Amino acid sequence: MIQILSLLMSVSLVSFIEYILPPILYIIVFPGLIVVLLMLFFMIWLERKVAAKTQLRFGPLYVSKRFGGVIQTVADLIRFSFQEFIIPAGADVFAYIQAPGLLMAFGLLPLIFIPVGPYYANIFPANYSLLIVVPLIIITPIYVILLGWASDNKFSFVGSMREAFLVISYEIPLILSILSMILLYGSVNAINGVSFQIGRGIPGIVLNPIAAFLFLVVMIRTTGRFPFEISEAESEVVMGPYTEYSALFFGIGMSLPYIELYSFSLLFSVLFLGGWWPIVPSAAAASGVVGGLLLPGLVVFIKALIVMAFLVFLRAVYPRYRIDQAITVGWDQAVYLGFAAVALSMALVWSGLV
Amino acid sequence: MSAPQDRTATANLTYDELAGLKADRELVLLIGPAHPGSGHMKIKVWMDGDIIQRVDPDIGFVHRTTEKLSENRLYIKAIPIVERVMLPDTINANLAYVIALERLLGIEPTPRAQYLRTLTSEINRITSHLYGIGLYGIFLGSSTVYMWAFADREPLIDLIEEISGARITYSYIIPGGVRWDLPAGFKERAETVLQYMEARLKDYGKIWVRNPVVMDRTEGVGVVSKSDAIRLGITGPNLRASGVDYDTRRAKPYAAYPNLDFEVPTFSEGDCYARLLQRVEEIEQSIRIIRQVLKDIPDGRIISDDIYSKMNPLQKRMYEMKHRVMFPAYMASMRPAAGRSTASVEAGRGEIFFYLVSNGDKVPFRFRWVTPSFLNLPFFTHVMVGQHLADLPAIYGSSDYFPPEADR
Amino acid sequence: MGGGADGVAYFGNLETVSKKAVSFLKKQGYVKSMINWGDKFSLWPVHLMTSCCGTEFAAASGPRFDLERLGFLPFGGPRQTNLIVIEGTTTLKMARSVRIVWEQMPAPKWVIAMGACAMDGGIFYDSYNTVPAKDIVPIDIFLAGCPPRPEALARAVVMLQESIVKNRPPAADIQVTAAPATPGPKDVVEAVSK
Amino acid sequence: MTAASRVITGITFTTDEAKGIFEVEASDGAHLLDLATRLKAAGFDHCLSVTAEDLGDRLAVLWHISSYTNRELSGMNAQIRLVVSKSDNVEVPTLTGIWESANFLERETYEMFGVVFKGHPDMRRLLLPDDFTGKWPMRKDFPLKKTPWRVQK
Repeated sequence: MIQILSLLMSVSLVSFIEYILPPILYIIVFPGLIVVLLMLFFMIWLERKVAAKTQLRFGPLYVSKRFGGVIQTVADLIRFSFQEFIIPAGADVFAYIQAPGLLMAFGLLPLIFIPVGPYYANIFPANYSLLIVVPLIIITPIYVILLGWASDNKFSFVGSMREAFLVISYEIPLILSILSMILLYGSVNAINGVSFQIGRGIPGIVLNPIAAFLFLVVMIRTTGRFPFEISEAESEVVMGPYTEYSALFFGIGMSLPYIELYSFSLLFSVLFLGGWWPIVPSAAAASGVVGGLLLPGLVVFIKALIVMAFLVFLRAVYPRYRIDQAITVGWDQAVYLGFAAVALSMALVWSGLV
Repeated sequence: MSAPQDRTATANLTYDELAGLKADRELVLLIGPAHPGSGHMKIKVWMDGDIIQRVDPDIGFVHRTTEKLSENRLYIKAIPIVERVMLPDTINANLAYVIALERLLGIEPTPRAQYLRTLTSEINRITSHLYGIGLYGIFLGSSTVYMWAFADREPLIDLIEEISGARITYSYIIPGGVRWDLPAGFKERAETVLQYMEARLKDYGKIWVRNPVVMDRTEGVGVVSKSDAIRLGITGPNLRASGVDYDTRRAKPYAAYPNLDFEVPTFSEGDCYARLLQRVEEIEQSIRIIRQVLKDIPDGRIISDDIYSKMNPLQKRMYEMKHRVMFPAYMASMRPAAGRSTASVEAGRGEIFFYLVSNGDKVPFRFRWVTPSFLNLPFFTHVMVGQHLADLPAIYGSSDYFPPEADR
Repeated sequence: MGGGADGVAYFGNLETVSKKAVSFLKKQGYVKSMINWGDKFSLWPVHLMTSCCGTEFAAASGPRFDLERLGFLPFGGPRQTNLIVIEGTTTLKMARSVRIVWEQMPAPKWVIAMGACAMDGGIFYDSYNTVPAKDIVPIDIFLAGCPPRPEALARAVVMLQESIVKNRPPAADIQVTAAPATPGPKDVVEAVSK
Repeated sequence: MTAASRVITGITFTTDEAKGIFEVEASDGAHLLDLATRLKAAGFDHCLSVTAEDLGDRLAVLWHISSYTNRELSGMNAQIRLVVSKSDNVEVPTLTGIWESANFLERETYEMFGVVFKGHPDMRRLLLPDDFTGKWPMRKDFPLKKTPWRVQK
């Protein structure tokens, strides 16, 4: 508080707006809440539409016929918002109500620490961004387990247990994959990683394809895409942890995987797809909001959209794995791949090739 | 896990007592009937961790008492009833009942009617197998296969609709023959559909049958050995996937099958993947049979002389004009001589068994039928034990169990 | 802690507050029409196959008929859905499940009785094990046919959508009387003699 | 009716091939078990149907059997028939020990006809609800009338 007051006294109003605006822009508008919401609507619609096209049919259409039913998710959201909210008799009420909110909060938190432009360093402490993002990404499943525990439903419980097992088995591959990129870029600052890629002119996916592949697999697993849609497997455990949730809380629960998908995809495009390349802002432009945040951010966002579209398309191709098979992959092949990725990075760094 | 009372109840127990509590490890799941992976039945599953210890299928949710109803209705009125029980597979239910009835009546259908029966039965077998493959897709989480299978059922349903005039419930086969002749140009249209089906089977191979995830999920899961299959009385494609070379079309010949050249595919593995391949192979064989039937179909009447002579002049004229059998009044007042008969027919899911008893009345004295899904019930009690919970839908889907058919 | 008994969460009486807020919102005309629009294009039927019309229901969500065009998405759990399609006969065993699932669903909820059996028994009218669907749950749309073609189901869904837009409330709950659930010969004789 | 007879491993079947009837009659429970054992040894390896017929004052219990492996026998739907006097709970020996596939079929016959199969591992209702109060719906004295039914919530 004192800091802000002293700041107010020391700087003029214009420079104060310049100081306060970018963080608000970053959190509220882009890549924050508003874009997340729009992305959510678009992605859920795209998933249904892409699957429908693969399956020789139309998918959502009549809700807005001219635009291919693109506002279908809005209709679903309105319906969910005004439906009766049921708390099951056996549920632990406090946990039952707070879990979806916390889930949403922790799902959105990693977005703050993923830089989408060079200007980002001016707003937030970016020096340790990767170190902060990884635990934040891993923390959300704890609240998924809380959902299942609070619901007092056997299918929720089984689904939560599945989620717990899977999270544990895919943590090491995720950390190894990011570690190999940290080794390669020589920094835990993601902005430095992007500068590294732009400077060498080679994206991370070419430098270390093993780590990229591994990250992709962990991304599919964590966001519950096919073939790893195991904790919500409909024909086995109904809706998994979300079985008892109705109305808006179910909407929150179901949108969480897409938010996770969004933060993972942003991270993927920053780490492996060259970030805001080909837009390379000059030093002067990089200190401005438009040149340093919005334009590079748009590029990252488009790259992330392509990654997300690829991942939602997997639904149309693959059935789901059994849980023990998925766990075996996580503890066995994925860990070895992770070590291979680290070894590759070390070899590249030591040999001085990059 | 659940309510606070439970925790206080176990709070006074010692560690040993807690460790000895089987409830710690054991979980009883009630799956169904409003569960996405259950169909019209309740499956009670006792689990130790993730491993299924015991399964008790609670069926009868669609028990519509067809035997009792048929024993109180005219003979001809049992045809719609048996059809509605086996909705993906109506022609075969219809055929099995009519064969049993014809044996009671002592009527022999004409050769052309026999070929038409075979034709519709095989088209229906393909739609039934596609239905099974599609639902298997849902059980394993692939909605694409479900949609594709239901899309590819439609041209075949159109074909049979063209012959019989109905979409699902045809009531096409009547004692002495069939009700409609082939429409003009049917053979060419059927050939188009068959070629389309063959092309689609290759697509299924790409996305479903040789999909690595499907193979991981199904190979070595739910294995039924040859001796077990015989001991448990499993029937149909599931039996043949376990290596038993038995097909009712061969063993108890009916319709035009003795004149046709076809193979009975078998697999020796007996796992879910073999049962999936078995259905795909049987679709190929059915396509082969349909081609032969369309090539070899003899000319002549589609209704036997016994029934034709009982038609009135208007009906006879209608038959000559449109090659269509209007129901003769005789059908409504059939009184077979006292006696008994049995009939077996190979339906899409296995052998339908009929046992009819007449005491000379206008309604059957005893109407007994056993459907293939009912005979496949041991899949729940025997095959699922020792598998993972996630294998339950995999085995269920591979057995192509259809609850309304089992409950009758 | 206990759930439904007092319904008190830690920040005031959540249930009353939310109910008041929702009822206030629902009284506003434009909000009401927006809710109706949302309900219209978001009819999710619960996965409850009561009988053999389920095959035609499945075909209706298949590619040729594709009811997802209307926002009609078959879904697994009852808590997230708002529509029951009773597909054909309901037997004594299934009737209880239908009632339980109907009560599990959040309001507002609708019911389509599909097929002749769900209307008055169809060809199984005098069976000893069936119950007419109208005696179990309140029904909004009756759909004739045995089984109805998928187009007919599409028509029923469109009719339901129209009635939602016209602001008709879902059918009121029926009184489920505690008559003998499974009459044996004695009950039948008594019923007939009356 | 052209009834003939056919002999398989010393057991004489009453046969009507045109109607697909191959019947052997058991005189009592012990004879039934003996017959079943011999038929199993002859190659009849599975049970197609278990049912009963209401003959007024008696019940005829029927086991339909066939063969998957023996080519000669697989064309037959053979039936074993045991006639017992009718009462509320008729008792006959179970054949699940010989043909395991008779398990569910015998349970169905129990709930439909009131035939209790002695020695059956799991003699419970199968298709009807547990609280179904009517007795033995498939017997002829169970009337079939439309009644105004309600379901209890």
